[in-house]
Amino acid sequence: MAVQKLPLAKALNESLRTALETDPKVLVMGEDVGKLGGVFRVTDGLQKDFGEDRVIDTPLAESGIVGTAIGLALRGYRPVVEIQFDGFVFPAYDQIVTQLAKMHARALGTIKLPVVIRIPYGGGIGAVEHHSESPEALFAHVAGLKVVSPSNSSDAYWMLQQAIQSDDPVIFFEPKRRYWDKGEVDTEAIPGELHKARTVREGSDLTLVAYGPMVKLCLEVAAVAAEEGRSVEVVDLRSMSPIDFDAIQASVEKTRRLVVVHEAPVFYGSGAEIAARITERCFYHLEAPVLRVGGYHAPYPPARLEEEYLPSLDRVLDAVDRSLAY
Amino acid sequence: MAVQKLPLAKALNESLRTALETDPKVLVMGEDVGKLGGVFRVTDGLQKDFGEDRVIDTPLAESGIVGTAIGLALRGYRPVVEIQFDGFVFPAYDQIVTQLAKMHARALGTIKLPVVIRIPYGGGIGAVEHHSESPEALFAHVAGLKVVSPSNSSDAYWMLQQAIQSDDPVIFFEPKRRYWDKGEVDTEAIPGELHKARTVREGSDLTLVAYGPMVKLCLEVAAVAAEEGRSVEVVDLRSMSPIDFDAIQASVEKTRRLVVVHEAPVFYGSGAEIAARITERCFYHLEAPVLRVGGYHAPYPPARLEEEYLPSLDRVLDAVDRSLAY
Amino acid sequence: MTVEGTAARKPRRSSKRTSASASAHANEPQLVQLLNPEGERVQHPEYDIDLSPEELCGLYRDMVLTRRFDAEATSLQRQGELGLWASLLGQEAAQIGSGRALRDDDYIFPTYREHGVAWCRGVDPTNLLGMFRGVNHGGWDPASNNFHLYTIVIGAQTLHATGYAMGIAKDGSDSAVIAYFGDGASSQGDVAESFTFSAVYNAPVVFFCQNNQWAISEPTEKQTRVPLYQRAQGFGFPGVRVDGNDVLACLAVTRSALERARRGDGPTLVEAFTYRMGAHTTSDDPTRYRLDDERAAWEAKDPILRMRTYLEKQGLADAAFFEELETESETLGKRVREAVRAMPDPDHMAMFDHVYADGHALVDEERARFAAYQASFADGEVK
Amino acid sequence: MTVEGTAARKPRRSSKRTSASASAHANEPQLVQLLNPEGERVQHPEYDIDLSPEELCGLYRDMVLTRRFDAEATSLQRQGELGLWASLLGQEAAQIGSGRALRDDDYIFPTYREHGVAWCRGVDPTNLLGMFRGVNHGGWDPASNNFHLYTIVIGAQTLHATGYAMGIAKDGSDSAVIAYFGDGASSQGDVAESFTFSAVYNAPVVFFCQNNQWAISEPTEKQTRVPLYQRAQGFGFPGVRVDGNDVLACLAVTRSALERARRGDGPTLVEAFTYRMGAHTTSDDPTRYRLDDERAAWEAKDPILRMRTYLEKQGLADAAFFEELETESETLGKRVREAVRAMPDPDHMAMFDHVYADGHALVDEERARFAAYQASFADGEVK
Ligand SMILES: Cc1ncc(C[n+]2csc(CCOP(=O)(O)OP(=O)(O)O)c2C)c(N)n1
Ligand SMILES: Cc1ncc(C[n+]2csc(CCOP(=O)(O)OP(=O)(O)O)c2C)c(N)n1
Ligand SMILES: [Mg+2]
Ligand SMILES: [Mg+2]
Repeated sequence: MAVQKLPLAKALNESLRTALETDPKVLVMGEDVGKLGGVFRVTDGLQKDFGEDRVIDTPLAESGIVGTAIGLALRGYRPVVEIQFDGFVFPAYDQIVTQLAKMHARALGTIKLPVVIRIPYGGGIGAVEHHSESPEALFAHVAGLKVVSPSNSSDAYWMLQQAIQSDDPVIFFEPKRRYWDKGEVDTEAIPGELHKARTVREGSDLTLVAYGPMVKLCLEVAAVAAEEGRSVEVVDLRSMSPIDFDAIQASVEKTRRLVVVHEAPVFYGSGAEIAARITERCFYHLEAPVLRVGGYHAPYPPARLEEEYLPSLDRVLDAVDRSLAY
Repeated sequence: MAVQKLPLAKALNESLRTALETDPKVLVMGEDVGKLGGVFRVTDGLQKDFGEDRVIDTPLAESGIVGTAIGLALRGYRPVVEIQFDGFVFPAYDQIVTQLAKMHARALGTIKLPVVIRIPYGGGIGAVEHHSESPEALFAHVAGLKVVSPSNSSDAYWMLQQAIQSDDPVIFFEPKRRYWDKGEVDTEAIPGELHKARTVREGSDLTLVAYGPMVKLCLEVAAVAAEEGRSVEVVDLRSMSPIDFDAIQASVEKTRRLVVVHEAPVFYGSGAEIAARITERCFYHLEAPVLRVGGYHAPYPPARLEEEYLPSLDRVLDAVDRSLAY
Repeated sequence: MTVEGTAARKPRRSSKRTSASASAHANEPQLVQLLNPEGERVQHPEYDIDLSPEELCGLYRDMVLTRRFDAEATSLQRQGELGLWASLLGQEAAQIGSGRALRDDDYIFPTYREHGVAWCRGVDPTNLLGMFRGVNHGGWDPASNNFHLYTIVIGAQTLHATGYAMGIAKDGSDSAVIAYFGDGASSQGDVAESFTFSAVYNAPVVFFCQNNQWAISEPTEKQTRVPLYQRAQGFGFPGVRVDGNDVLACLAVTRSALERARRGDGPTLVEAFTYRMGAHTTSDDPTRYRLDDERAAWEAKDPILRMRTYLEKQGLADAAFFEELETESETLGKRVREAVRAMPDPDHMAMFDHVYADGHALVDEERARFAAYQASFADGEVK
Repeated sequence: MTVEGTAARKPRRSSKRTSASASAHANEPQLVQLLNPEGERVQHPEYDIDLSPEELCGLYRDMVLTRRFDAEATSLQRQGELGLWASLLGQEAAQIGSGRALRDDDYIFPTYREHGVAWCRGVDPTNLLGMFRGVNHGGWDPASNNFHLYTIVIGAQTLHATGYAMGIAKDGSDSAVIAYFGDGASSQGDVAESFTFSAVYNAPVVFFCQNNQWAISEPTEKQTRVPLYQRAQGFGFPGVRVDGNDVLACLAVTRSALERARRGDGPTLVEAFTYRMGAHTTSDDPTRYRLDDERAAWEAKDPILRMRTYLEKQGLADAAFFEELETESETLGKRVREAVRAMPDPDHMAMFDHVYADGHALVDEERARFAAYQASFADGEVK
């Protein structure tokens, strides 16, 4: 009962259900989250069970959704907002950056903004424009926000619980191409800290850091590399703000090589921040520069090109080879 | 006549005037750009001389300003948009990121979007909230945009000319605290390329890279360092997208040490991208990790704290010392 | 909206709120209608239209071919040739009526569903399929048919339309612009801002809202509690609601709005009251949120059926016309099918093209690296 | 807007456009007014109000003290004690009238100019000065007076107000919310979205727009071509224009709108037609864009003057009252002056405080590093 094998989307659904059951102040709001259950069914059945007053179909206006969520939070609610796709968060960007992120500081701590913004993100599902982007760096750069992304069902369940319980605004990026991947969820486990990275595979030759959809890929890379006699450690970052630099540092001090993998464009992406800081922390340990594998500096391409655009097994292996060649 | 000593704001004004005179398709639009001449007087006198149809006071709606500028560009105009302050660009962020940046690619090159978005940015002027921010990384991460910032009057004049002539959308960041700084402008010179960095002081011990408001500070740092017998090279980056990595690399291969200085928060800032890429390019040349001096991961503070928040002579010197100590 | 599941409630408020929402339905205004669902011409005091038999048959033909194209696209999606399709089924009259009201020099800003308008503009239908197949993001040249690219970010195009119309006014031309959007889009701030800008600058733009009753799973009551066409008045320009399943009325009302724009009287909002007969897109499952009854009721108002009845009753078209059209439809379907199947995948390097018009050092660097990386496979260097 | 400086123009369009803009002025509607500029009570069929002499004197006192506080702040700015000041001069009636219509449990979302409303809420006036002095970004606890922080990003607070009001409705409470914004703000998409959300959810919120005729240098014609209060109707709720320099009418109209909200009838838009007598802020120079005449015309409609005339003519207040108020004003001015001068600069470390409620590793790291860096100066380590 407490341990179930669930697709990632269903784990999120269960997590929302638990939150709605536990805390009467929790609300779910967004476009099509009601009867439809969201375009990915993450909110499936919730409106039926908790009513239209707690699972709220909103007008089609993202700034309005986030702006009213802020107002609801000021009134004591804990809204969990769904943005339908990554590419549609930008109309809400002003409310997120100038209001949600800064209001706690503006009030010198007298008010709290426990708002979670769920964003299905990333590519690999053959979608049309605006449905496959990875804008996490655009949020992580902004103080006042926390930015996380689960890579598996268990983290999906628990990290969403923790995000909802957090008194800070959390941008919760959901790896949409992993929605259907099943994994074990123990709803009675004691979860790890929300902003701590997790080593998901031990290794000694090189560290791969990834989060969300790229963790699975990096585990595949590590498996292939192992066949070639290379021991690759994989760290699931889980949180892009704050970043658990201590964990990466510890790994790199051991392996002396680091490759960061994400779907977002490399230029000004999270890999840059990790590379810069880890190079500073591990200057005398690194045998090779930190390498980055990610999207190109181009709009996310049409579906028939996404395989080339996205980090792939070969591209990550290529980076691993290049790093090891130093 | 061709060479004049002008405050940076006036150089921009002259540049706009030249553009309006030269090309009937150039438009200036924004809040209060007409009779008032903009809150910083950058558009002073232009409406009087070119009429309300070319220097357009818009409704108070940034998304509307950029969105209609896109439409005007599609009709063959070349709009130069003014955003009143850095912190007020976010309502337009969706139009900039999802439309302006991507429409040329969406149309497979059949249409061009020659729109310039001028944004007075940065702090140091004792202003209230939202009036002192440096959001350049939030634009540079987005493919399809070019992002530049002049540091002096001559560049202000010429880079704005070039930005207006560019067939790509350019986000033009104006260092507002340098608006009143005078410098020589030769309106008949042959300007350097828009996206090339410029070495503004030669040195051999360490490279400082900065742009916009921080160039002047870095020159002061170099002067103080020189008194202490340290030869610091200062590179004015000028363009944050693209970045002239070749120029930085050439400098670092000589000096072997690099410190990047900007007002924006360090976390996920442009310094991260520069550190990551230069470390990759100059791995065997660097004697010290690339260090970064910038804003903290906190909302831009109230004016009475900005001196502490912003990179200062002492803070940059401290980083120089730390780098040289490796 | 009902008030459930929260603590201390005063029934007074909740009952009021329910009644307010119900009243949205009560005061449905009169639609402008020139052809009723029974296929009879009706008169309207303000709007009328006098078309030749050829023109009437032409409108019918446009609708039939558009529907045929749309059906073909839907089936191509089922066959895996397209990744997605957004069907216009049921909205043919709104699109053909408004589309045929336009002059060649007028400029159109569509959403992602204006296949019928594209048809009127002479855009090759296969052009529309590229983005749904995933080979491009649109990719046609908007200037060749004055038909802008499909815009997916809801509402964004209404501002582009307004800016374009401002440009027309600056040029002193008497062209006009039409911006399409949906009932759901009416909630977006961008749409309101386009109303403000177009009113303040008196821009020659027609806002054409296809109220197809649904924004994916949300009925129009989730976007507004009064009829949408009324939105315009508070911005200082007229709004009119037209029977969106009546091609003649859509033509007449749009034409009149365009003339207003040309005259220099500024924007008009046209709300075409219609119905999305199918799913939102091929990814959608409308059985989760709406009842079959509703669809059935709207089927009786079908835009094509009523026009056919009219043409037949009035003897404006004979059996040969309908037969010929049938053949033409099949030919169109076949042509589209073949064109889609033949549509090549883009070259891998294409993802680096057209990011910038004037180039960008990083794009060049990444392109070169990618080319080298790909070449390494051919050489067998990297596995 | 005139059409100048472009190529081929058809005068037809340009002349039309000019006339359309002119008509914005022509059809100015009737204002709700209960006290005319001559200080005479006038009757209004829909709105009336019956106040005791004490209440009337109280309103007058509020306005006088607010103006005094405002003047003090302006002069403190000139003396360099404040970095900036946004004066409410001329808008006292709009703010005191609406502010006094509120119950303690109602919640207020101000812009950056609602010093009079803050006064009504019992917010210590010196609290308002922190952000203008640059020692904080507001920093008071909104919950202590149900008065939210000043919001600088134009229009953003109208959505917060709507959300808060949705929360009130969920709670089943009969409190209400009031959102202040300006004529310029009416153009922002957020404001339109707040109209949509509040209408759809029937939220108990009053939108109080102080149309002070100017958004910095732009007159209201740059934002709308019809009176602003009309905006509401197209969203499905009533709008009303009130004489914003008439404290009694502002009180009556706001009270009625609040009652509507409490009854569960949803939002109302109140447009208070008033005038910004001073500069936009102390950084602004209005001589660049407006004529002295205009100010002079509005001076004749001064909200305080007309109330004083009324009180005097009706014998509701005697000389002693006015004298006492004079003294009270001076005391207030002095208190504010002293409080501002005594306002300490924040501790340097404060910039790391309250970035997050639950902490953030990087903030902790940067705080520690900054502390060490600062300490190094004390030790003389770093020059
Ligand atoms: C800004 C934005 N938010 C969300 C979406 C996802 N989305 C695509 S279509 C749609 C509903 C649109 O409804 P409507 O405007 O009525 O047009 P229709 O599809 O009915 O023609 C939504 C929510 C989007 N494309 N853009
Ligand atoms: C989003 C945004 N854009 C621009 C500004 C700069 N700005 C501050 S006040 C103002 C004018 C506001 O006019 P109005 O809404 O009429 O209010 P008023 O100042 O007249 O009270 C502008 C443009 C801002 N604060 N926020
Ligand atoms: Mg719809
Ligand atoms: Mg105003």
